[in-house]
Amino acid sequence: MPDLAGIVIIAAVGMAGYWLFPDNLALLTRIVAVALLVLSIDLVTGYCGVATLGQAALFGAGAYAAGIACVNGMTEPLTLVLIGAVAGAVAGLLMGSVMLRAHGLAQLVLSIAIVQLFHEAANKASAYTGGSDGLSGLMVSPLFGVFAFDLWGKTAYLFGLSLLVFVFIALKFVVSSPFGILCRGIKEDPIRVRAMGAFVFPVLLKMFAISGAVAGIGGALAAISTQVVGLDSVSFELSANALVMLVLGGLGTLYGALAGTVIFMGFEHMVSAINPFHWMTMVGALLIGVVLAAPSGLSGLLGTISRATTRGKGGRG
Amino acid sequence: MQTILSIAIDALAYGMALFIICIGLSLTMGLMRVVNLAHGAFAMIAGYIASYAARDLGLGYAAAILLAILGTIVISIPLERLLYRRIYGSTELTQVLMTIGITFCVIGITNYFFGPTLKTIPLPGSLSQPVDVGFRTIAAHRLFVIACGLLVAGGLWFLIEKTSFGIKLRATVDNAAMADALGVRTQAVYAISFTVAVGLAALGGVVGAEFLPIEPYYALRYMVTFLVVVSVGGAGSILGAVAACLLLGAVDTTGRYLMPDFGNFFFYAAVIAIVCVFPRGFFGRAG
Amino acid sequence: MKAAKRILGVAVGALMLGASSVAADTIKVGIIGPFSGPFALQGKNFQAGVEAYMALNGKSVKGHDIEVIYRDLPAANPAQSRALAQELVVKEKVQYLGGVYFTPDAMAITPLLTQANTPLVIFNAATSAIMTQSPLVVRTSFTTAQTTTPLGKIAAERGVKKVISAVSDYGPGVDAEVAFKKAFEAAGGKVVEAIRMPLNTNDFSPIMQRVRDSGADAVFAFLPSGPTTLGFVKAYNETGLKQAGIKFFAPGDLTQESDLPALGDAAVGLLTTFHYAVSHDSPENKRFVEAATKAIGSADQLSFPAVGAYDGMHVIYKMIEATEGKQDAQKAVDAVKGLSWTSPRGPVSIDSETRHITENIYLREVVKGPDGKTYNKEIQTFPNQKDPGLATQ
Amino acid sequence: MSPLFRVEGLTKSFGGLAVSRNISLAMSEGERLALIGPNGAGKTTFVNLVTGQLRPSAGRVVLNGEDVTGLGAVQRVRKGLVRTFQVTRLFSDMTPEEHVTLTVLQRQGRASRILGRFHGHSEVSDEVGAILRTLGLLEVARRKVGEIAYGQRRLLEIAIALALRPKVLLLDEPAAGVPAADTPRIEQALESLPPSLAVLMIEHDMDLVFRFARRVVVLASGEIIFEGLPSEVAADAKVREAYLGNYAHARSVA
Repeated sequence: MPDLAGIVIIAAVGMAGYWLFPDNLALLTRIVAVALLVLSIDLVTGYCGVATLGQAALFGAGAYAAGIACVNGMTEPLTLVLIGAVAGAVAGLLMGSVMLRAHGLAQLVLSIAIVQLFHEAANKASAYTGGSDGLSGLMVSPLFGVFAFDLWGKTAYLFGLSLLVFVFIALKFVVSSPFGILCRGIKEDPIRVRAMGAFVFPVLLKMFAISGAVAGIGGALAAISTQVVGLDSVSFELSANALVMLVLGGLGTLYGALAGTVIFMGFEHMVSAINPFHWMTMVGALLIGVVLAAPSGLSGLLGTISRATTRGKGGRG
Repeated sequence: MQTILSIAIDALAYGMALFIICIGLSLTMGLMRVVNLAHGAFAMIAGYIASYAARDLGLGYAAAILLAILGTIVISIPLERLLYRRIYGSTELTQVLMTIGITFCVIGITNYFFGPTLKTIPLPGSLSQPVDVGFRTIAAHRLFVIACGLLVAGGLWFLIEKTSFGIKLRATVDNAAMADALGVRTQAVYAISFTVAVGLAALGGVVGAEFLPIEPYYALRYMVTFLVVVSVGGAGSILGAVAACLLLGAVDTTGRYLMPDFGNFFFYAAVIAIVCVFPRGFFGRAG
Repeated sequence: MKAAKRILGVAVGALMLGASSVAADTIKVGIIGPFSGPFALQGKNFQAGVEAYMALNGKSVKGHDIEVIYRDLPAANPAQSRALAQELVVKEKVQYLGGVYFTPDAMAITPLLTQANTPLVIFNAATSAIMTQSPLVVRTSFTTAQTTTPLGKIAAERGVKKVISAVSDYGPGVDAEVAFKKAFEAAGGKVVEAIRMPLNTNDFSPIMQRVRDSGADAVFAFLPSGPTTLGFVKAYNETGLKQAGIKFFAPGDLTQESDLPALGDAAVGLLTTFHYAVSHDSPENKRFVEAATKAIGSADQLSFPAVGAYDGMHVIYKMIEATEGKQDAQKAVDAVKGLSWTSPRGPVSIDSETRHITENIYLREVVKGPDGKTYNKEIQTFPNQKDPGLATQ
Repeated sequence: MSPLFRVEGLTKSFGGLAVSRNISLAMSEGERLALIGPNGAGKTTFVNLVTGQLRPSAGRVVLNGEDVTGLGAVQRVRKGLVRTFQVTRLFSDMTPEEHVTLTVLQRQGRASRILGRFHGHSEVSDEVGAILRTLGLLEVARRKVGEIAYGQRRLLEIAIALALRPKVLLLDEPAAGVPAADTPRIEQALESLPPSLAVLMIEHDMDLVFRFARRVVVLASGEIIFEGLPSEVAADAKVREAYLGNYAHARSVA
């Protein structure tokens, strides 16, 4: 198994959160759901070099699919997650096939346009989605028929954490598979990859589908744990925030995605509890500070530090 | 026919307002290669200064505009020195992180000092009256915005194509190291371009306030619109920005007239179509 | 700026208080609202209403100290809403939840209430259906249908035959459109066209062109309070519709007091219906406005969410009184069913069936006061209006 | 015997400017051909046209009797038409071993598999090892490309190409930018290329050209002006004129 130590650390940190903040499990669950979204962006941005400001379209597709299925009687949580993943993957294919027609800034703008169209569609289809009032009344059955999704949120959090660890392990396999390496190659130089005899478009599209599935799982988790799906889950704002979290943590490592999410959302939660009125300035200052101190994200900073220390010891990696 | 003319003139005014705000961003992105998401924040700062000058200090409209431009530039100078210089040449995503951070800070600080209410910039009597243009009445202010837009487009074209600064700027953009070697003070060129871009944002923020009202969230609320307009036009191209603003203004206005319920669909579908056909924007610079 | 500093001071003070006083007889109330972001002004009004109430009625009930904890929810975000509510209940051990500006945020909290044994007193979120989600919800604001319905009759009475409706394309907008249409057509009028405008519309002149082309005598509009209102009203004036004599009707969200300074003379003459005007003439309101202005820092910023919060706190105080400070959500809610009192907005009561507030709806006209500032002047009263959205269910 | 590979009347113009004019040449199995010409003669354009990075305005490219002009770059590679780049195009944070492994997996149609391992296929790693050994890259096989010498990167370009088991190999200035001390290694690598492979090399280093090529084609202003034995090139009047004329011109603009 790739990176066993890392996975153990993630599970341990997750459990530590469970023991240390037993009263904040809903927040922690939300962090897990957003972490899945940020991971999904890392797949296309960090591994394939396709920057996107519209990933929430995929997250929202998963959330609404799970939500609508739940309202219509499919209340088993694992089934809902699966539905979310499939919906996310389909949305990912759609998004990829449009976005991959352009590059750079134009690509970024396409992603924005797509998420806005998704948002608009979700608003228009209020008969199914509840529009701006949100899709409410999701009565999710207890997990395995035993563990209910309740006020204290233990089930939701542990369920979410397990999903996250499971997805993380799966993604570790994906990014270290031949496909994953090929994606890294495409990110660096698509012309070289073509000269190696590999098509670029289908590979990227495949990654969009995987990314969509991951985002969709995140969306389904959000729907299950909140019991409401709102238009915010298909918004540009969520997409942009998630991208900021990713860049904050560092691209292309999967760990950076997790670290960025936890740090951004934890910091936001902390400062907005201390001062609910002016926390935005603090978050802004954090972002500026990170760019000044660690232009390649926090995981890049860690990398630099660890390299510096090993070099100091005269060791060779 | 009357309806078409009427919509056309509305679209023109709205498009020109967008143009004045966006052209500065187009310059920073196209010529300086900085994805400055805080561009709207500068427009907003200018709006606040103008509103303060006109309402609280009782200055005239023209004086308020001037003060707003100068004030915004003064505020931007330390930002350029301390923050922006660190991200010239960085990856786009790093620039996004930094400029979103700046935007958040500006929003937070504005909210703190000026409160969350809408701010208006009172128009002089001559601009606030409806003017009869034959087939309908139109607010004089809209004609003023159109005139400003044309003036800005012409002025910038002259600056970039016809002055020695323009030559230095283009040389720096093409090859900064070479320009440096030829004795162009590239730092200064960047600083001046940045100042020009901020000044244009400021002008746009003030004269466009009738379309995009000034409030603390302005900087984020219209960020997407600005970004879309710039990339559709092609970053760095004046002609492209004019074309994009007019076209998107027309699509937006016509869409909202014909099928208001689906106004956003029209707008974003048009954006997708244009970007797919012109991946570099209408007149984007290669590379 | 001074005002902003004071708000900050108060907020920090409140938090410090929270940190230091953990006495057993402290009852905590958690307030969720948009204290930052694009709707920060409405959140500030929540806070002003709460503080005004506590300033006028004391910070304790029957010997139990009341402590308020604010949590920021900048925009509609049900997941965050649920997380905040859960944290308030589980970690902060609040006995009462209040606030909530947006409907989906309320919807995310309602499933928690029974288990949390906590009532939710909604200060704003204005969709009828929230009340049916949980028996532990009480609402002291209004619903869009409630404030809009009288307008149908008013329009008909003023000789308007054909109306074009233009609403923002989201839940409350659609509610307003439906409610107006129903009331107006019941009164014999006809809605000739119904436009739903995307929320992020910046330029309204094409809409105005459409209004003109429709041949209607009046336009009915609903937009969320804030920047878009400004553009809409300006466009109405600038495109000459006002001069052409096309009347303008809207629920009072459109002319909320905090937007009026920005609207300026453009707003003069607009007719709106709403449950509260800051200018309401009564001793209760005078006291309230004075205290709330002090809390918010500037008279210009005071608006309707403050009165929702003020009355919300009244309901919470009554609940605490009835339960003697013990946590018993059902008993607390039962105690305020049928409760009636004189609010700053006028006489109000909590409907014992729906737990929604019954209140007067006023027709107001924007007029210029002697000081040159515009305000909403109440010119007609529709007493004891219930929420038609819930009544029909 | 029909040639393994031939181009016929290949022409490319950008706007009104023709950068390749009616180029025709053929190569047979095992051929060692050098394509030379002054700067701006259109050599790299020619490679781009042949390998499908550019679409020709006219003419065709035929491989093994099959017209591949309509195919894209990827399909041509899969048919055995492989190139290296004048300026190395490598993935800076991957190792030579990873580059070649990825290429081999791609050739086997396994590169875009998600459910599959990248490392640990013994037959793949044997092949990768063999290729790296041939090119003398074994000792840097697990260092990141960003950290190895430029000469080694050039060799890696060739290694990647070989891993594709090409029929026709186009080497775009394989020794460009390599320090003189390292050129023998490149030369060695060129000598060890499979004998049946048809190789077309673009090169400026005339020593290398003379040692390597059995036939030389000279391109000037997008046209073939000479085709023949290496020993005849220097004496050809048109070649002299093209080089010297261009040189004089180049000086005047520099």
